[in-house]
Amino acid sequence: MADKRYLDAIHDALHEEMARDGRIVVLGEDVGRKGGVFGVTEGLYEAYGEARVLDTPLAESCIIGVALGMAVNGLIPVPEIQFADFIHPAFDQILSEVARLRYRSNNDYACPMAIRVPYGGGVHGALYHSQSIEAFYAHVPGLKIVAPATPDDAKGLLKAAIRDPDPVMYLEHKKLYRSVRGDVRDGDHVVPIGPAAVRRPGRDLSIFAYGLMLHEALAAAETLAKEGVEAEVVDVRTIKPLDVTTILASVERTNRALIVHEDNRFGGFGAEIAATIAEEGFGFLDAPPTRLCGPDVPGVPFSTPLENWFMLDAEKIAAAARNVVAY
Amino acid sequence: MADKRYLDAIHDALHEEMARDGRIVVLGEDVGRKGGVFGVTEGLYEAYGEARVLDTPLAESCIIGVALGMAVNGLIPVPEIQFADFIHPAFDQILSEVARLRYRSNNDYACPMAIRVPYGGGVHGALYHSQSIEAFYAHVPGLKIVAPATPDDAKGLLKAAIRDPDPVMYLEHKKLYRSVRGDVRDGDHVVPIGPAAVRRPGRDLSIFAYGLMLHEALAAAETLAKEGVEAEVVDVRTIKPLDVTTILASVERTNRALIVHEDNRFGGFGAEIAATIAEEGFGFLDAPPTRLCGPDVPGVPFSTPLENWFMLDAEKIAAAARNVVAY
Amino acid sequence: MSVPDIKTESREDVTPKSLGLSDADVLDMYYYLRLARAVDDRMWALQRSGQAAFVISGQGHEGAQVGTVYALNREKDWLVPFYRSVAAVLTKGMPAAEIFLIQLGKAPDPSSGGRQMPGHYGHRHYKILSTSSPVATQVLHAAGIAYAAKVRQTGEIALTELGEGSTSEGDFAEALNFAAIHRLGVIFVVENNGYAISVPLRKQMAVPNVAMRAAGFGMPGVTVDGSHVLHAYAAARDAAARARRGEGPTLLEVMVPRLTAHSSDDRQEKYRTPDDIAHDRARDPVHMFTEELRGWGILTEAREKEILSRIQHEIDIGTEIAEEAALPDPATATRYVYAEPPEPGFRP
Amino acid sequence: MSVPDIKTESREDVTPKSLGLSDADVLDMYYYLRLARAVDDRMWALQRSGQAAFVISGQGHEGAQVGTVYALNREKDWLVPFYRSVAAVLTKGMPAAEIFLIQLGKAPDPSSGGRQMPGHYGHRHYKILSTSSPVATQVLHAAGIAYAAKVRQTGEIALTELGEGSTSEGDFAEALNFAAIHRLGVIFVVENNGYAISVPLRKQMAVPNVAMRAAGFGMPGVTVDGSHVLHAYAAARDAAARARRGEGPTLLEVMVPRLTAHSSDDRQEKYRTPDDIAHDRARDPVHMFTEELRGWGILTEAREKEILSRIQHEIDIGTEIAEEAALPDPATATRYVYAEPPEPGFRP
Ligand SMILES: Cc1ncc(C[n+]2csc(CCOP(=O)(O)OP(=O)(O)O)c2C)c(N)n1
Ligand SMILES: Cc1ncc(C[n+]2csc(CCOP(=O)(O)OP(=O)(O)O)c2C)c(N)n1
Ligand SMILES: [Mg+2]
Ligand SMILES: [Mg+2]
Repeated sequence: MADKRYLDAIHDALHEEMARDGRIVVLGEDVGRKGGVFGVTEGLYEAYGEARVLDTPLAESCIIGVALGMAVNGLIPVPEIQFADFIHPAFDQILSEVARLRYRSNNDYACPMAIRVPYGGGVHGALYHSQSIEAFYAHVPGLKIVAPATPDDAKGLLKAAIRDPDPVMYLEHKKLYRSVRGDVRDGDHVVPIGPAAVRRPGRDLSIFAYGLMLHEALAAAETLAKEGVEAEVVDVRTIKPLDVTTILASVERTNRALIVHEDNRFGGFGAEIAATIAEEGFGFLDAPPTRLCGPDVPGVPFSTPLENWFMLDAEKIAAAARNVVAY
Repeated sequence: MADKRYLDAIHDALHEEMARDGRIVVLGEDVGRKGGVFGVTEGLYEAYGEARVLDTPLAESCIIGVALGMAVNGLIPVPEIQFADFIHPAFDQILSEVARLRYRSNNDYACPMAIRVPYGGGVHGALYHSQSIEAFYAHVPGLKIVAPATPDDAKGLLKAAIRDPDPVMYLEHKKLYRSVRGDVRDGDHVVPIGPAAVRRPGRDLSIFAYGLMLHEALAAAETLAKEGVEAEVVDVRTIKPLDVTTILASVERTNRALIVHEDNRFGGFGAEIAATIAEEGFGFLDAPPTRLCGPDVPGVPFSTPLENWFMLDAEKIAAAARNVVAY
Repeated sequence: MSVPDIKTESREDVTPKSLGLSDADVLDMYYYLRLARAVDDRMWALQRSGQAAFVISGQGHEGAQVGTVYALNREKDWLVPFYRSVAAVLTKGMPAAEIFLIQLGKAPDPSSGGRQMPGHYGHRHYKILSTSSPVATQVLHAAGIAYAAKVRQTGEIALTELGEGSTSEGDFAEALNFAAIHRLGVIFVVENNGYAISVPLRKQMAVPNVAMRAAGFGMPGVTVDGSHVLHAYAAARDAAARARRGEGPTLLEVMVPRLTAHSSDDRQEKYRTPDDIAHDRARDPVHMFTEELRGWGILTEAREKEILSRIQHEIDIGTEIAEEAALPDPATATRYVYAEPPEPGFRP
Repeated sequence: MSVPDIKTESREDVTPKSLGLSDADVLDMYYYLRLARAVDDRMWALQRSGQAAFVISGQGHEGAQVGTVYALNREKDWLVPFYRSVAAVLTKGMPAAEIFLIQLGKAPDPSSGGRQMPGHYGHRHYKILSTSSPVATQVLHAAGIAYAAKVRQTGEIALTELGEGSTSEGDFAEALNFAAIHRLGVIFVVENNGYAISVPLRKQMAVPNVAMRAAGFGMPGVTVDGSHVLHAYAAARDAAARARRGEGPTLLEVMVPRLTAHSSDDRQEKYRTPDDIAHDRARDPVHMFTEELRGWGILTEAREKEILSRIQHEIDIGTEIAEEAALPDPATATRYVYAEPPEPGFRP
């Protein structure tokens, strides 16, 4: 057990995996000598050389497209997209090529790849350095998506993503890099892709969250506890495949569901969770499955009062939870 | 009133709008002398010349990117993306640029544009000529999205899209081009973006659909009627903004909801409709809001038995409706 | 404006001897050329008879494809094809019967098990990458394959094919740039038939040749007449040698005729003049290579008959195999979205 | 490999006289150059003092931006900038005070009302297009603006700026191709400072100059030393004249130093040698233009003092205006997602 920052846990997973398996190649913008714009790939260039730690040209479609070719020819690429906001030029390569290669070739080809994507707001990044993108990719069969909230998961899920036989999108929240510390199990621990985790048991309602929002939800649960409301907080962790079993079991216990995400609401991933609970957990529900999400504006605005208006926090979550419980 | 094919209604709207307003420019791959790969732009090149009916290079990001510049400098571009499956290289230009220009400039700039996108399966188009894309764009604030099912709506909504002060994605279903005919009002009629339409009143459940599925849902309703089940069929028509008022009013009448779309289920647009009904129509519901969608595989497979397996039809919809009513 | 180094051999100086090719070699190339045309003709016949829903044809491109692919080490190197690559995949080793299985979307279709439309070739055993429909995406895949070959020191090179219209996509420029930076062993073969469906070259680009793009990315650009099998072969052989020496990629443009409509869904009379179409007919690589081989005394009537009857046999057997093969079972349609076995209990 | 036509005027033969510029003109350029540097220095000061969250600087690029934008008809033509375009937007007419309002994200910020990060310039009144963060997307917008100008026969041309690293994006190639096909009035100004954040030129491309790309798309490519204001001006003036004659676009590469870290979030010592940084310092356009103007006897001490005190005044007033301006009201955050009034009753 070691106490580590979220950022260091990701870094350690990369370092350990590259040491373990010579087929692993990290590629992206500024991942080399600079060690990435957030410092996540710090030291890898010096340790593994420029052939395996590759500063690419500034072209996201290129990063993912060449990664597919590398995967087909015996390497295990770990592309980094510098900011989630800049993954869009690679949408076609991810959706049409990476996610479909196994299916369209009827299992003749596979595309193992872990795509690291720093995302999320609350960092004064404004419209183009704050985006959440899970909703776009959750709809793409052939992909897996994880979104760790704790250092232990950050390390264990990245190892699982790198070892997975299929493409996995690994969403790392920028605000958690240095703001969150926690125990990380020693040794080669892997957190399986799929299972959600009940972070706090409760009886009065279930709050479903991931990434930065998981921490805000836990803080909200503290506040609510003082008021005698026991919220169960479930860390979704894996967006795709979704652990419907754990989600429904929680709602069966609490009979109330609040789904929280930072991303804007309309057509967001919360709709899938809410719709699933409504359809498959209908009999459990004493209140409407409720979504609390970012506002439907084109991105997180820059100026502090605007950004604070956009971002959800423990207080807003607690307020929404009270309404769900009061229904 | 004239009886027209869906395809001709789209063509007529383009022709009439271009005649009405010299600022309108049609651009895309093969829209010129060939008249488009489906014949929708037939005759426009001859009528309005190559400056206003522009065969672009084979580059979707280019098509949308230059369209933004045209819109900023006094033209009204109507880009055509040859197949929805090929819009992905333009994802960044649509999401980051077209949809955000007004918001990010605090209303200093606007981006009026109607993006025509032929989509949908059932045409032996396989993985890359059958895709539905509404789920990806419904999540993008700043865009509007329409998906007409009838010739009258096809014409009226395209006129509304071209005249709208903001970017509108116009989804035209390939299978409807020649398979569906119907009355089209004479003269310059415009169908407003927003309102859904109750196509068939009923009391036992509400079926929500759009595009090709609207017709399958209406056929299913016929079958169900013979069994004494009266299904209300709502044509969503506008994906974004969504007419929540009409949707909830229908569920209030029938107390049961079946949401149908051709696109794959997980993270699909049906989740937004189902989640909204569950959250805001909870009190009306006698049964779980249920989704019937395409299977979660990476695209519609080619071979006839596989394509038939993928595509929903009246029979599958009727079967799902029976379950909802039986709940 | 600067002039790129376009290397176009004049017909005379290219002969089997000048290229060190035996009669057996060139007759083997001729066999693939005629085989590709025969397979293609049968594809259209299957479509006309209603057995095939769709055809996208390689007619006119065969000479360039046979010539360039023949210059590879066909066991060791990679082919990253596109939808017109009928001749290329045949030359790379795919049997005619498999093309018909693909054409009819039957269960044993080795490229997709009937999941993809005709024309989407792929086969790991022959080191042919799986083809998708979005154009130009594969050009980046070829660069990635070559990067892996370099890191793993396998000595493999990659040849990828696309049409000239597809070079307008950003992925094409990104791939050229990446391959040039790392001096990768890639041959970018642009099959320039003058049209992107209906859009003529002058509406696609402001330069007469795609090969002119090469210099700006730091690689040689070569344009050859793709109707001359041996010109295509010679240029590809030079590019392959350069790649194996670790000197990097080559952009090889082959000028080819498009002898059919874009696909069975297109009517080219709508946008092409009769003269234009006739002019293309005169550039038919099958006709030209036949003439050349006869002129060199390599192709006797007897040999030609022998080759054609052999091809006829393969085509008939292949069609029969494909026609008799089963259609895919819908019960298999959910397989291989992910590696199997899939984890139970999760969605989707 | 072919050699592109790189036109680099040697210093001697370019003088105000040779360009037909009056002393007033060049002193006006000098004013913008010094103004840009002073504004930029103040941006950093505001960041150090904690008032600004972030700075992205144009230091080193100012000479090239002043020179190229000065060659436009600044009322009539369009500027499609990027995040380093401080000098460009000032030269196009944006007052210093507005830059500080943008820098501090205040409500009156004319580019975004405090919605975007500092460095995202835009202003319809000055015909400066709104800037986003994804690099190279704007290059297509400039082509579209020029297309509209051609169809509407407005006589406007568009000048767009981007860094050399951003030319690796597919959008750059697509824009060059489109503009060349339609012979559009666009000047593509690539500000080559040798780095994409930390990635040096040799890892971005296999050619020494981005201008080498031009020929392959069918337009002239010109590379000039961007530290020489008048060299940049001369090249842009030629490109603008060519554009107005309807002869089409020009790719103009200006070689510039990057005198600061990439942004306030970067530490360039990590990936740049002291020599490299020192070498850039010696290319400071402010220093070089000052020397030139003194050498030509145009810039007297008195004039310089007068210009600097005028600038000092604008900077101080501008900062004061920005500091005193209100922050945006969250109640306005939902406005202008769409044209107003929004339709009621629909979601979202
Ligand atoms: C990204 C994308 N956009 C559009 C299409 C539709 N399409 C298929 S082939 C084609 C023309 C390709 O022309 P070219 O590259 O010259 O190849 P050719 O067919 O002439 O051999 C188009 C537009 C596509 N397949 N992919
Ligand atoms: C599509 C996209 N990818 C990544 C980034 C992050 N980023 C911002 S600036 C930059 C480097 C740009 O280098 P260059 O084009 O040379 O311009 P310079 O900053 O050197 O002036 C990068 C990678 C971005 N803004 N957009
Ligand atoms: Mg072509
Ligand atoms: Mg740079």
